[in-house]
Amino acid sequence: MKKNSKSNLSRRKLMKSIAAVGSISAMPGFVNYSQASSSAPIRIGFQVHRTGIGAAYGRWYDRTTQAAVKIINDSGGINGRPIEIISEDDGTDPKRGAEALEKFANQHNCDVAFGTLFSHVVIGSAPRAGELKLPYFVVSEGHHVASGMLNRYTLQPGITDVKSQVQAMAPFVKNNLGKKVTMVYPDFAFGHDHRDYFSAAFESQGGEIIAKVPIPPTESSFSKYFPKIPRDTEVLYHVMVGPAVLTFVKELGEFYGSKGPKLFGFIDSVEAVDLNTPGLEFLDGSYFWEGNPRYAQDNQTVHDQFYRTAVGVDKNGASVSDPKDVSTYAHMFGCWETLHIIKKGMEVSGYSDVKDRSKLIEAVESMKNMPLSQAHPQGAKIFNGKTHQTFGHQYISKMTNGKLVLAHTTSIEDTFYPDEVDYTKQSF
Amino acid sequence: MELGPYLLFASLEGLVHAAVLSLIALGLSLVFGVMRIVNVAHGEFFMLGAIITWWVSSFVSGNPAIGFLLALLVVPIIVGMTAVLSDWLILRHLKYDPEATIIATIGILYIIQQFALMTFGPDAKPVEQPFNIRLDLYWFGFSAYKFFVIFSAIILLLAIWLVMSKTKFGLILRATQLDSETAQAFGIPISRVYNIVFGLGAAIAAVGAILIVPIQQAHYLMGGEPLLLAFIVVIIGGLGSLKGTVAAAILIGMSDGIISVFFSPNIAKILATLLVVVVLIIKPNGLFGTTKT
Amino acid sequence: MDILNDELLYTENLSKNFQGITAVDKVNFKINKNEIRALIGPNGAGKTTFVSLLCGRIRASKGKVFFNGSDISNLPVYKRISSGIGYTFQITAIFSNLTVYENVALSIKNRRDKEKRSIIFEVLNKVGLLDRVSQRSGDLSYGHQRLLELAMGMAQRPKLLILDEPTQGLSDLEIENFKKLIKDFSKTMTVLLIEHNMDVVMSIADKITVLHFGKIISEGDKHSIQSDPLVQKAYLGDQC
Amino acid sequence: MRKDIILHLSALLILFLLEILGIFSEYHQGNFARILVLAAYGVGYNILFGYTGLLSLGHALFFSAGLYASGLSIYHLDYNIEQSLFLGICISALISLIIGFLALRTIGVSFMIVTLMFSQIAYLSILYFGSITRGDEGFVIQQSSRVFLSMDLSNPKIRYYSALLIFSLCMLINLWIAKSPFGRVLVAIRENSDRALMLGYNVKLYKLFSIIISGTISGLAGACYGILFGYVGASFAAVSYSIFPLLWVLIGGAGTVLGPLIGAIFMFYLIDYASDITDAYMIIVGVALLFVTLFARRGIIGELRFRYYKWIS
Repeated sequence: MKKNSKSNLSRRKLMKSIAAVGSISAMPGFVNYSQASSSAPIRIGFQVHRTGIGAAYGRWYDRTTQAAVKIINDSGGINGRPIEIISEDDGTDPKRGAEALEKFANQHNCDVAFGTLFSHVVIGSAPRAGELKLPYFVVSEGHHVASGMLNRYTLQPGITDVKSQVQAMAPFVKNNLGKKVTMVYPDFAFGHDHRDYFSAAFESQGGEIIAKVPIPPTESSFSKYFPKIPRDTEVLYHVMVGPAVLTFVKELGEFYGSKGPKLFGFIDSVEAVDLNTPGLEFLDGSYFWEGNPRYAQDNQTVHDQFYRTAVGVDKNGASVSDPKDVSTYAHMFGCWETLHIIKKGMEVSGYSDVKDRSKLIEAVESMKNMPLSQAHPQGAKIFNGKTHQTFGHQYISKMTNGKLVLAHTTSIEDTFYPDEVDYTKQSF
Repeated sequence: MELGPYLLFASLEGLVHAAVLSLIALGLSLVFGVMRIVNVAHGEFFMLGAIITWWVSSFVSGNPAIGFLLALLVVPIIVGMTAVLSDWLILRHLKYDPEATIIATIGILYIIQQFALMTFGPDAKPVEQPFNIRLDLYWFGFSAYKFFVIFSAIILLLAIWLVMSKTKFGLILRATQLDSETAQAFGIPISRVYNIVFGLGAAIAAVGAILIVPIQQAHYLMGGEPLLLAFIVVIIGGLGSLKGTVAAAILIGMSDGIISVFFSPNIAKILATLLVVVVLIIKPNGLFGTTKT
Repeated sequence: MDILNDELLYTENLSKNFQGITAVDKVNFKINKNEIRALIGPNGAGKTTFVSLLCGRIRASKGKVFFNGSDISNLPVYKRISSGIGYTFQITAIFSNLTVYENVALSIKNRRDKEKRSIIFEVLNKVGLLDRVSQRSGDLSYGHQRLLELAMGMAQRPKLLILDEPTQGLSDLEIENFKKLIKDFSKTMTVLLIEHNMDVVMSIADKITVLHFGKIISEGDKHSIQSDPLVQKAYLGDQC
Repeated sequence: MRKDIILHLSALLILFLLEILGIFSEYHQGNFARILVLAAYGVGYNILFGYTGLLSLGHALFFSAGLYASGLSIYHLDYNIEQSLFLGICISALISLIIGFLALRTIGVSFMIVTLMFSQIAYLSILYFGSITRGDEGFVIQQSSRVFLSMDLSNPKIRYYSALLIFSLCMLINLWIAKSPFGRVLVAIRENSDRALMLGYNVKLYKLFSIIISGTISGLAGACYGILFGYVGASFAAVSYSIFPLLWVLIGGAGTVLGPLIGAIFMFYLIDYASDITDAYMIIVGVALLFVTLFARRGIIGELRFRYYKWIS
């Protein structure tokens, strides 16, 4: 992809010269100039975790993005113009992230920027986006957008945030699994969001968090934390991220075998991990939050089917070319949906070039209902233009015979919380 | 969990940790002891050992034990040769000047790490355990493989001790460590010895990596943490002292587990780091002392 | 203290132990103003350790050092130096990336620029390095580097200048020149000289102290030292 | 002497002209604003490493001390820019005093490890006190807070001039030190600390001053980085941010006034271009480190000074 961005550059030069030729030969009978100009590609800067701890996510974000772009371009692009993706590695590092946005805006003349998952990269990059007046569509699931921390140029229309996800889980956990919960989470901002929002929601449901076990982000071995889980724990709520997740679940299995408390985990703990890895058998019967069900369900929608095929994911959630290469299915749909939202926003606002960026943002802000469709294969969503955050269905699956089977779908309303910001009041 | 079983569990986990740590630290300590240089790239040799183990075992289908044994045979040699090469190409030319060597090994660190990223990609690579048996110890379960790790490390440490104390090669190393100039005067080929020691240090770390990958996974960024811990061990244990290093590794490995019984793990890490600072400040010329005169 | 007394420096039971080995053993040493004193002794006798104790590079295990009438045993090095002790190293120790001028300038503290310049030129003139004043000192020949060190010691204007094996590695001609310089120095300062070259010792020292296994075994003028059987034994024992 | 001052002032003038004549494209303008602040950090590092000869592997601690002190005071206490900058400078000076006092009890390799460990402790503490520091995620300093004397610091032009101002200030301090008797003593300590001691200098005190100056300049750079670029995060306290200034200084020339700037520009664009070719762009850092240690120990400016222009500071 990297090399593409180079050749893209030269292609852009080529385009310019074609346009120049066009203007000279703008006479009756020839393809007219305005048409040639308007078919110049829409340039979308794609900030991607190719290296650093987010790399597994980055790879699949990339594949999903390429697939979505192909679908959109094959069906006529945006306002008749093709999308061109300019990718830049952010190294899962905030400073690099901000520099990538700078490149998009000033070096590659991108129309908008998009991508990236890890919150610190988003938070490090967003101020730059605001300053560069570059619309920045993130697919991060962090609560940073709706919390009001960022700015009018940063939006998260394609994926529900962690606050919504977590609070929507609370009723299910309490009603189906147990009232005494111990939480195991990474000891940094992402884990703290889980800790704070889940315990608030769960306690308001009448449940009790009996222990909280934070695990340092640099940890590569986890067993020593498990004895901190009290014996009377009914439900173990676990969420872990980073390259060591497989070690985490394996050691959890070694420790408890089949005797432990009921498990409720965020799929992050096993994202991109093959669930048939030896040592993970103990997960059978446990529950997972999934942003989007990894395994094709019996009642799979045609849209999921279409999306799955387009990205190249088989019915088990792995790459069609390599069954060991498991996707980050629970998150990556956000890229697909966000690109479709950009397309729609540009079409509604009649976007033609960078001076229309604020019109594009206003167009997206005025969106509300996003029904289940090919553009939204994960499910229907309601977008809140004031907080720049989308809200959608959440899925809870049960591990059954080595596969995740959908057990419960939350309503969109379960994910609502009061607005914490109104970005539309900020000026451009 | 009740305190008794909890402490038992923490001790067992601590022993696994200590076993691998003592191998990594021993490699570092050997290099420092004999060559008087700090090898910042040591953690990357460990990482390389882990990733190549994954690579080697991915060639072997069927019983994972075969891949594991193959790795034990091949990986230390590959990693050792890489280290020998970097000594021969780089460090030798710096005349082992302490500061230049540190800067150069930081360079080697990035090169090996990024080479692993380019070649093997950014994902964590799982290696299957040679045998997958869970022992149920009533209060908690424990993997039989982890006992195997402890056991193998002990055997290996004994072997290294025998080599160091009973063979001529060991004698040469000890002589060089004591006084390299005199050793040279007695006809010991110092540059060859340095070359071999640098390779050997890396190879020992690689063995530690082979033992640990079936428990953790191979990842191109995995070298940083063990490097810091190995530093801590080497500083606390005293230089070039096999016994000291092993004792410190057990202390650090166990305490990391046991401190985290009582304190937040993050605090445990902060405390361990602080301990090293205190040791170094109280004995400024002691363990790592290089006085310029 | 007796003010009329012309002792510049003396020690009381000065001792130093290194991990059980006694390098300097209860030494009572005395040096008078404007004297040239040589400190000799076989290799490993503790000469460098002893002078290091005097200027504070090494902390004494026991005993006291008095300088110019006051107890300096607990002063840090830089204060001892400021109170008037100069020291030149056994191995060449100059700032080789700085010029000759800068090297000497660093030895002069708390003086005005003009005064400083004149001192620098004066001492460089004396040692014969005036024509190399702006040369990088690392580029000087070995002999010239030793002279530069001497110039640095001189520019400090110490009351006591300790020279640790200053003639090591010099040619005969350079040594002759050096002897003249030391004689010249002693008009304005006291010199304590550690020296192996007996010719140098015998021709310029007013008094000689012999150290062996950390103890003073003999002290006196050159004739009494040459005829002292203990000294002969110490040296012969060392060389055979 | 005069040639030397003219050279350094004209370097600053060029940086000024590049902007005022509009020679920069927007992209390079943004990059240079970043580089100038980072180069100021490099200047701070150079005082300790290049002039005094103390190799610290923990300068990220000082950089992040300034970054967090000023950032947190804006974020939690609504300080304005002046106040937060002042606080950033004070805190980093205080921290350098404490760290200097403790770390200077060691020398050589121990000093490197102790500084490394101190900065590791700082890094872990930032993560540990996540409720205040927002942990690894960090926080944003809002555009509305980044106003100094009614100038919007996020405006590219103003940001560039601010960065240039900060860098000029640090560079001129460095030049002044290089020319002063104080600087001579630092160099003497670097060349041969034993000899400097035996000339009667209180070597430890000079070293301590050097750490304080170095740490405070690094902290100033950190505070400015947060204020100018609007983000404060734990990654700035990680080991790699201790290695970068070492690298810039080595490449540009340790103990030269312009070295950190040249080194920072060189490395920034080298990484920038390399990242178009490979994801493993950090390999460039490794190769560069090896190159300078093996073949160019003096760095670019250092080599020029050694070979041709002996008058360069």
